Amino acid sequence: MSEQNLWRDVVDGLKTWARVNSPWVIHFNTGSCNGCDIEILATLTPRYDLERMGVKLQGSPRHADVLLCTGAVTRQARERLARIYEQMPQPRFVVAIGSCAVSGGVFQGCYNVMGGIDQVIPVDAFIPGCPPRPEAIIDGVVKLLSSLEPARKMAEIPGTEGEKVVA
Amino acid sequence: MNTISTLVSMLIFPGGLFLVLAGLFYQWFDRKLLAVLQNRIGPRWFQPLADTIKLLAKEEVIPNGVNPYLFIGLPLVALAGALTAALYVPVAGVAPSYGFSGDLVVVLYLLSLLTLCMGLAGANSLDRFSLVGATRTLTQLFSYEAPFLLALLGPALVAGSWQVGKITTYAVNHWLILTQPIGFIVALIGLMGKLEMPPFDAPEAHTEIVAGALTEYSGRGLAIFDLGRAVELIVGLTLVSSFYLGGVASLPWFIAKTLALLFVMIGLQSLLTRLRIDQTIGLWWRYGTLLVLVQWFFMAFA
Amino acid sequence: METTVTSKSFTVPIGPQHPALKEPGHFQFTVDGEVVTQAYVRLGYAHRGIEKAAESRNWVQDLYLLERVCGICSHIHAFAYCLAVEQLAHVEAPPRAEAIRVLVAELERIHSHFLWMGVSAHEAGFDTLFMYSWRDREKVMDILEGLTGNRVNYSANLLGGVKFDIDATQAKAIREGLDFLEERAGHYLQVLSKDAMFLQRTRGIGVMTRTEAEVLGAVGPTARASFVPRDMRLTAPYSAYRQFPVQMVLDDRGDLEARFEVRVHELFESIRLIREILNNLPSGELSVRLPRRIPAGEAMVRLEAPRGEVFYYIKSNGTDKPERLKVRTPTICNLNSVIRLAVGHQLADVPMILAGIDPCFSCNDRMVTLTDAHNEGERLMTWPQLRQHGIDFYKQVGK
Amino acid sequence: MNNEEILSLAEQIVKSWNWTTEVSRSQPNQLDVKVLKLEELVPIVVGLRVKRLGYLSAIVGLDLGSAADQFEILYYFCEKNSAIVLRVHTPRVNASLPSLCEIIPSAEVFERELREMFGIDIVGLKTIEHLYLPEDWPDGVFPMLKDTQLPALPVQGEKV
Repeated sequence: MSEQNLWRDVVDGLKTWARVNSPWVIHFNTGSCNGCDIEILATLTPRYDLERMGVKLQGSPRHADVLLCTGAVTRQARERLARIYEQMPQPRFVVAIGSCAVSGGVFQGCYNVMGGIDQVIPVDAFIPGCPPRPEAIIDGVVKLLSSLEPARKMAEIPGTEGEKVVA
Repeated sequence: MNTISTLVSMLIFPGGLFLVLAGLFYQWFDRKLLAVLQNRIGPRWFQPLADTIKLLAKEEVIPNGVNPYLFIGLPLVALAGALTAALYVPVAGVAPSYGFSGDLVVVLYLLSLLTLCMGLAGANSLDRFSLVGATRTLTQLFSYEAPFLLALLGPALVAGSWQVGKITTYAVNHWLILTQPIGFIVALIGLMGKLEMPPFDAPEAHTEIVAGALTEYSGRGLAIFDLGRAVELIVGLTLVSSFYLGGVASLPWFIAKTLALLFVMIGLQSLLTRLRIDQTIGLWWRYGTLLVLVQWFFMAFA
Repeated sequence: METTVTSKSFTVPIGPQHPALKEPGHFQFTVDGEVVTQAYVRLGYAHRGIEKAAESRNWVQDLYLLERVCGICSHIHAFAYCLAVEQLAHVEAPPRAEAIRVLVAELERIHSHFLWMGVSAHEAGFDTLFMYSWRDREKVMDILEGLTGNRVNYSANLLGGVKFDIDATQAKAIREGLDFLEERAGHYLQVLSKDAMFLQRTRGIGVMTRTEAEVLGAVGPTARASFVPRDMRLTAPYSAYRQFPVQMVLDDRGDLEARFEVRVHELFESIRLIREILNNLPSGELSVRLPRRIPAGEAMVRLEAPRGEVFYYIKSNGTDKPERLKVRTPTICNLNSVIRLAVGHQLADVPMILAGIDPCFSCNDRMVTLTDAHNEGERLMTWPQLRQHGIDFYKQVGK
Repeated sequence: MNNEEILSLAEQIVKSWNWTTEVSRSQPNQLDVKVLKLEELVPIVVGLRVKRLGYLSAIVGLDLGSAADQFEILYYFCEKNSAIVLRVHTPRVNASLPSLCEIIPSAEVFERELREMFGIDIVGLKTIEHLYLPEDWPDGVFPMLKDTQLPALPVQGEKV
């Protein structure tokens, strides 16, 4: 019985290690003003370079683990956001980037805006800011990844409180 | 006794495991150097390994409107094709484990089997992007295949045999890059076409057709396809460097020469814009084949 | 919305998402054989109803709303809004504030042109240029952050003036940054005009003659690349552009290469203008108080955004909320003109033409519906398939 | 030519044909032309285009409220630093306007937005699909009207 757990622990440990170290990312703009989008792109360029964390920008939802959403969901984009989320294979995560994605931001209450990504799909990490700095985005992604670690390690990771990861 | 040694050589040393790990290492080297050339920091050394393990641990989504057997089978055939091609090629400085006269053509056929599988994988699904990716992969396959084969036949003619083993032994003592420079250039660019490196990466143009033929693949299928491509990278590099760069006598020589060749390719990769698919075809059929024939002309009369 | 396959036409709806900075849009072309005969554009993925929202917010809240119309040229929208409101309230911002506003507007133009150069290189597949130009763009972002405290949406404006001042150290930092940027812009001009691989994608494609540009209502660098002298900073100078005139960058070739080069030359022009403003920055206080209730009336203002002329119309009824606020962004004009330009063009050239006008949102899925004029069959193609179609076409022609 | 010449030329065009218009200079370099008869809008625009005076910069729709029961549509023709504004009034109930698409191709997008936001029927507009509003937008609801009640947002659980 015990070495069977050991074997499962090793495999789980390996799986989590791999998931933490190679989070493939896909970006979807649900009606944002492009401010957050260019900051996401800035994290991939030489100065911030998320590739050193293993983050790679993927085109197809099938290849991606983390869905970076920006913008307060417009009615037109609502259905497509839901469909993209369904196309992504499991262990998938959603990161809402920017005040619009977190709560609708300045456009709260407009007639064509749903206000916030969590109105449409469940969200794992919120990164507030208008737009959040590339450092904040990186911090959010890293905290999201470290929240994958088994629960007991969670306590040591500074700054993560409770279930929702807030960068 | 020798069954165990052949098993070990087949599975562990110059065979499967070494090839896969070396392929992953070369992929890391490729991504890292490209990043450094774009003065980024680039991925950590274990990145391709982590990517592969993560993909193997992901859920496998089989979309509807797709023939499931083909969907699961194609990546396996692709990886198998690449691995068997490695049997005939002097990987890691060790003489090729099998060889018969005319196995150069078999190696090239097995390598294009991988590209064929990717084309089929793309055509197998209803997703627009994979269909376009499939047509592009196959169009590009037909365009670089002929000049690449001709460029590799140059050394074969000089060495007087079509067996990879004999050609490499011949090539060890005379550096064919000096006597056949044009042939070397066409072979190098042909290899970049075969590996779909940037100037020729129209089949999986990141910004246009999302992920080309493999848009629908996730989890295991994608991981196996990537492994196949990693092995193809190793086999292609050893083939060109053993023919033109004076053979691969021993492991350190093998690593030095293949990395040098990879370095040149990465340099080219970071300099050139992606060619539209019709431009690549024009480039190959107009200039590639012509150059090789000129090379042969010199070889025949010089 | 599942996949329907019929003999004549097949419609596959594909979710609009894209790895790089893109926003969804939808183009519709009617094709007769190979020549585009009819075209129209469908937007709406990013329509947030800003004009309606503006009517339910007071004047100061509207300033923050309008800074978020577009993330890349947020300063121009705030600048235009402030000018229109000041015109309504018959108030003039102090000269120092206007000079600082123009300075930040020119910095934003540099930022926007570097960003566009990277994105269009990335679209053409030239990733190294994308990485390099975005690395240099960080220098402009540092300057803007040093000045205003935020890299994007820097909200420098205040109704009646500016929020911050430029002291000696900041001026020195700006000057150093500009020298670096000028040298880099020179390098990129070389790349865009000499690199054979890049020219294959831009030279002689999407030629728009001057009359076409005027009739189709093109604005900004797209128009100036076809020799249409429309630059709001010169033809209708506003705020500090009256004291610091700008030379207009014109090009008569009208093709994609010309549009690229006009933008890079504008970089030099902006750098020169910023230095000139820094050298003789007028003194004086930074802002003027505006009444809470703006007197009734209407105001119209036209400014030069990085992509062209932005048009603001505000009508107030004396209360503390605007009665009507109309924003017409430059991209809709450029898109409009490019759509018309596509008519009569080969279908194979359409992808690059659209990338050339630097749309504020460059449509990514660019789903293209082809309705065949003859047999009324409708083919829905995606962007990549359109590109593939162009390729097959060129193969037959044997070009 | 400077502003004064542009505006006086425009005024001269508008006056040369005996169109029923009221011309005024409400702003420093702006000429307001109040077009009283709807069918005279297109000829005036043709007159301006023939003289190549100003390009159509924007079309602004104003809802003057249910009391006045009027829409006011402003056509901004801008040349250098001056603007020629054609003002047209139409009743709020089944309002209709002639389309300028034939004369000015780029007017189509502005008119589609006008039609979509105010519900004004533009006669001669070829494409009538929504430009900005989503496909699932209820017909007959025009957001920019002062007294419109906006449709409720789809609830999260509602299947797409």
